[in-house]
Amino acid sequence: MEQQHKSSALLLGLLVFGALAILTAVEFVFALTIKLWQFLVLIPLIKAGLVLYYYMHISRLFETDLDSDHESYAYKLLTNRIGLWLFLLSDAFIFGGLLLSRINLLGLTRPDLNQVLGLAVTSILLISSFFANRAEILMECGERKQFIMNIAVTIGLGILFLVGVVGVEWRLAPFGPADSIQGAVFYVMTGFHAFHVLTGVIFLAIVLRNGSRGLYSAEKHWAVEASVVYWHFVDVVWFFFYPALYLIGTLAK
Amino acid sequence: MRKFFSLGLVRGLIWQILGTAIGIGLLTAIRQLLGLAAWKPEPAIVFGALLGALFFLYGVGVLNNWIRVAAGEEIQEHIDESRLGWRRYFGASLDHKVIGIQYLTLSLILMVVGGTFALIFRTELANTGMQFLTLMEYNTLMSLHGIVMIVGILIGVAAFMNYLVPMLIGARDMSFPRLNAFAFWLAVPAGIILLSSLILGGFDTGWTGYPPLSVRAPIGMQMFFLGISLAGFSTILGSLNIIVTIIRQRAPGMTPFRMPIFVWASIATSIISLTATQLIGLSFQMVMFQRLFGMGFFDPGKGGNPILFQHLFWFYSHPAVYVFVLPGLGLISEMLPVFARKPLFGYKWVAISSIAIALIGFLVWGHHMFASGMAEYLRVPFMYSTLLVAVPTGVKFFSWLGTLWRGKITYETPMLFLLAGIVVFLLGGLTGPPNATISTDLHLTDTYFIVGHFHDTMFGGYVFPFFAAIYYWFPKMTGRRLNEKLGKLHFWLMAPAFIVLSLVMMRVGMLGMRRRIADYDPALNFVIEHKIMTVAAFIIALGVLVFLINAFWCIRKGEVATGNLWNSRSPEWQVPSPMPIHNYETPFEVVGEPYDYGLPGSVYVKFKESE
Amino acid sequence: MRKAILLRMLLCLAIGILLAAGGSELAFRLQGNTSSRGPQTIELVIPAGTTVIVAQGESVLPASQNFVVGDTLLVHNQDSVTHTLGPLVIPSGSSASMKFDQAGNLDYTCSFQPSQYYGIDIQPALSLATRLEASLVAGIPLGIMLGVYSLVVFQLNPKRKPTNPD
Amino acid sequence: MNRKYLVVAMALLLVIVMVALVYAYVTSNSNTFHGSLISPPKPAADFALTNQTRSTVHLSDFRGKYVLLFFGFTNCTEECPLTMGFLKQMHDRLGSQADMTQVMMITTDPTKDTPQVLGSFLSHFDPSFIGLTSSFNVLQNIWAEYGVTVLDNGETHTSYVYLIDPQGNLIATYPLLENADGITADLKYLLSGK
Repeated sequence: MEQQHKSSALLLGLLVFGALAILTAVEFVFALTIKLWQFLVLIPLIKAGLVLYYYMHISRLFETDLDSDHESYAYKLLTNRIGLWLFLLSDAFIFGGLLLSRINLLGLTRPDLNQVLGLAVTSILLISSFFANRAEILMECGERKQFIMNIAVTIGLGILFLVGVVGVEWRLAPFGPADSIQGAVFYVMTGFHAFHVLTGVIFLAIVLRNGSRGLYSAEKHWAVEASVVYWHFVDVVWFFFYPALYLIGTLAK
Repeated sequence: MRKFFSLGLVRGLIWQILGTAIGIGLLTAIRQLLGLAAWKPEPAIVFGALLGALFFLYGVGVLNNWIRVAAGEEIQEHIDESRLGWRRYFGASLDHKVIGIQYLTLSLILMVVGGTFALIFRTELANTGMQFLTLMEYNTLMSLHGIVMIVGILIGVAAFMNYLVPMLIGARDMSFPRLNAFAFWLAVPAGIILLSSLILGGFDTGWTGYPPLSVRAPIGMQMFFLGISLAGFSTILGSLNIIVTIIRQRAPGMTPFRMPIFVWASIATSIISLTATQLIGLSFQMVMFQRLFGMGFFDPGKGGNPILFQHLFWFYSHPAVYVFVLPGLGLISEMLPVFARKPLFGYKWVAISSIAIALIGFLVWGHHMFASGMAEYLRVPFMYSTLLVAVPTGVKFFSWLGTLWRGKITYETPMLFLLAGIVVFLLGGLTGPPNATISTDLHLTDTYFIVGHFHDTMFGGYVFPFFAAIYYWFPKMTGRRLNEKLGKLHFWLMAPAFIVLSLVMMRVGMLGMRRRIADYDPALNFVIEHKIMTVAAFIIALGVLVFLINAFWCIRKGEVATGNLWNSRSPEWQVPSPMPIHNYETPFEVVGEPYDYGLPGSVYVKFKESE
Repeated sequence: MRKAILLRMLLCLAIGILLAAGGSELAFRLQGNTSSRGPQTIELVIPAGTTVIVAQGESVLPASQNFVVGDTLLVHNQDSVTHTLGPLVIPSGSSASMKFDQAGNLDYTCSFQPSQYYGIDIQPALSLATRLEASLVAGIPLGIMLGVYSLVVFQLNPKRKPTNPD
Repeated sequence: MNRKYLVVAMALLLVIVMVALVYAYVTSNSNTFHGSLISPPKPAADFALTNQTRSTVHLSDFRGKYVLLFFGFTNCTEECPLTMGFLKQMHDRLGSQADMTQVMMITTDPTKDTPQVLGSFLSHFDPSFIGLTSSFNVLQNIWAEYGVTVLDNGETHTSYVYLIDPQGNLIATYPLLENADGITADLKYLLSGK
């Protein structure tokens, strides 16, 4: 039974990842061929919906309490979930504000950036999200060894993403933050996002350390769930930032 | 002496100084390594201030538990700190009551400081020409008065939400006590940084900090932006905690429509400050970046757009006004039935009105920009939605009148402040529509009329209910009640003086007195009005002084009051004052309506029999 | 329960937005032919014998005309000779048209004015998008208010939570 | 495990792709004409002028070709060389279809622009281009016919390119060209059409 549940969960994760990959590819092709921004808004919305439902388990927020004792672990777990999600909601407003500012300032033009690199970092983050999901499932099934391996991969990919954006992209970009409005928008958006990725990586690293010291069990692993959900959230934000920075509109002069 | 240094606050301050120094040194060193001009004050000071705030948090000790969790150690819930006695009020405590009182003290300190600023430049304005302030000093004081008061109010709101909400819903503590402590102690360095702008050249933008002016202002501007960003983050975490607590920690039987009105108001307030605050933080950080890295967000020369700032800014700062007043209105509805000995009229309508005000308030920010260039056609719907806010507010007024109607009213000090609050907020409310209506607003924008309207809403919606609440719950906090005579003196000094002040403000506004300016033309001949306002301001200050003396005196020597002083139905008054460390030894169940005063045989809470 | 509240809210939002849109459109129509109108096709007729009159230094047509962005100017030439207006050449008895796709105040050279210039003032049009925005700005708050108060007036189920902030 | 929404999402994606393809198809076929159309088309005034090889040329000789007519003068420093340059670009981009078109330049400064001068001027651009001149009086009528106002020493107010279809009708005019794209696209469209 336990095996059954685990394998089906892993399979589902894989399927969702496949769907996300296809969507991203289609998005990229559309951006090159049909320059309609509506598609580039719709597709990220679908991707976000998938991640919210399958990877972040938004439905868990609405579970009814089995244990009404306010001091019990089960009750506290749901409380913590609500707290985390409210924090994410609040955080989403920063990124929403950044997106609106970008729309207001750049309209249907986009900065001149390296398309290949953009697609690369996006895929890296997407794959890391996939491994994060695996890690959580494996923890739920109490398989510590594999859990640790997957978390490690996630962290590695996260660091790779940071290097790709901050280390490479910021150097390759044809403008500095002070040169043009494109520069300003690009650096502030990627900067804010990179900061969140960094915190996510640190969070995951702490979880990895404590996990390897056997602090989490199949029953009690709130920290794991929290870090993974946060990681998925950072990924969802990038779903919207990627088209906003790389794909939508025509190149700004 | 060792006792003194063991206080969290002291350690925090020492660490903050240390952190600031390290930050400045570090950045200078980095610039040295990058081969830039080593000493550039602005980035160094900003970085220093930021690091200082972080060091403060470490020094005060709110991070210890989290660090230990991260290190994989076990930490215990609900620590009993009673052994610390009074000293726990000066350190990182996890008890929501302690934190609430800490918030309250900080709020009072900030508002006294802000009020002093007001007195200074009010005296300057008493006569035409510049007497003893330079223009820059005037602008700085005026701007700081605005923002310090706003932060003070935010913190005061947090104070009562922290202190009351868990009690009212019968919770043991907040859902996240450590987050709660963190949120409070973040506000302290934020306040310090904000005030430090005084010595760093000040800033002359008013509390709105519009670019491009705020891009050219002295370094004090950066302290303003940084301070508000931190304070904003603190309110975000605080409100998150409140929402979760209200959703999760309610006593059995407390269905939403049996929650006290103040709890409803807290939820509404928290929804706003949880979400919208991020945008003012963002807009301020964008200006900081524009100053530090030359990013041209609001610089048309680089393709930026100054109006964007105003949109981001007001998207928070308009709902923020409701953050200030909603809890105050909640407090009025909370206490009014107690003194009228009658059920609250139209409970459900009042409860829902808080939510309505909060949600509608999100979408009306445009009315601050009627005069600053938005699509003409869009001004009308913004006007409409703004006027829409009057509906739920009217509902609340109607409920208060209905509650007072034929009530057996007794006039203790809290009640006096409540009535003053209602009257003053009515003034503020009635002067709102003229500012919401485009045609009149274009004439009134940036005049003292706005200032008068705004102060009316703040005093009616926050200050008076706030004082009422202090007089009302002081026994719950200390076990002693405030002196009635001094309280009445405080009231009779403050309320009439304020009403005069605000009405005169509106008059000079309509006569053409512009807000935020250091001087005015004697030919406009309202010098005498300005003299009246200055005198009124000092009388208000005197009233507050009386209150402070009263408070300090009564904490130690006040008349002991441990019972249900006001004969209230609310659960916290059913247990002896001051409140036990973990609130209710015996949990209670909600079995009736909260405000059925004077109805024979009606019960609100029933305590479980403790075996 | 949660679904019921959600549906109620969406319904009320829809009602509010519809009401607002109605009001907005009504106002828009009532405003009539002011600068804030939608784009149209505007005809300009160069009457027969214009050249002769213009040669005497008198003007047949007004010196300038107002448009909004998106307008199309259709010039008919009933005169016996070919006329020009800015980028247009209009052979006698024929017509040519141009579309204004950005706001501005232009002076086009032309052959049917003594001054040889025709002023064209293009104001930003009141597009459908703006009106839609207006309907949302006014409609959403209205809908919210209807929604929350409807929870008091027509209660779904008094036992459970009417407004659940999470 | 619940895969409902996964299916829904992929279905949505499918729909989007469909819509996108349809949209792409529709947009590819629709052509917006860049020149300002003359409606109804008017027969372009015929003329008999001397070309750079001193032989007489009638407009009517070029029935069956799209004629691009331009009024300019060789001394002119901006518009005329620019416009001819763009017309040359168009000519090259049209490739084989180019011989279905004919570029002509009628001088607005007959005193200076003798056939040789015109010849040498146009030789900078394309051998197939025809430069036309004649006596002042003859030209004046033609200028009037085409609504070209010529100031002294040949400067014109606005320099148009006139597009004349194979039936000899003036169908469209182009204001001062800014690039060759619009006019090339139009001609490609016309030539491909019928």
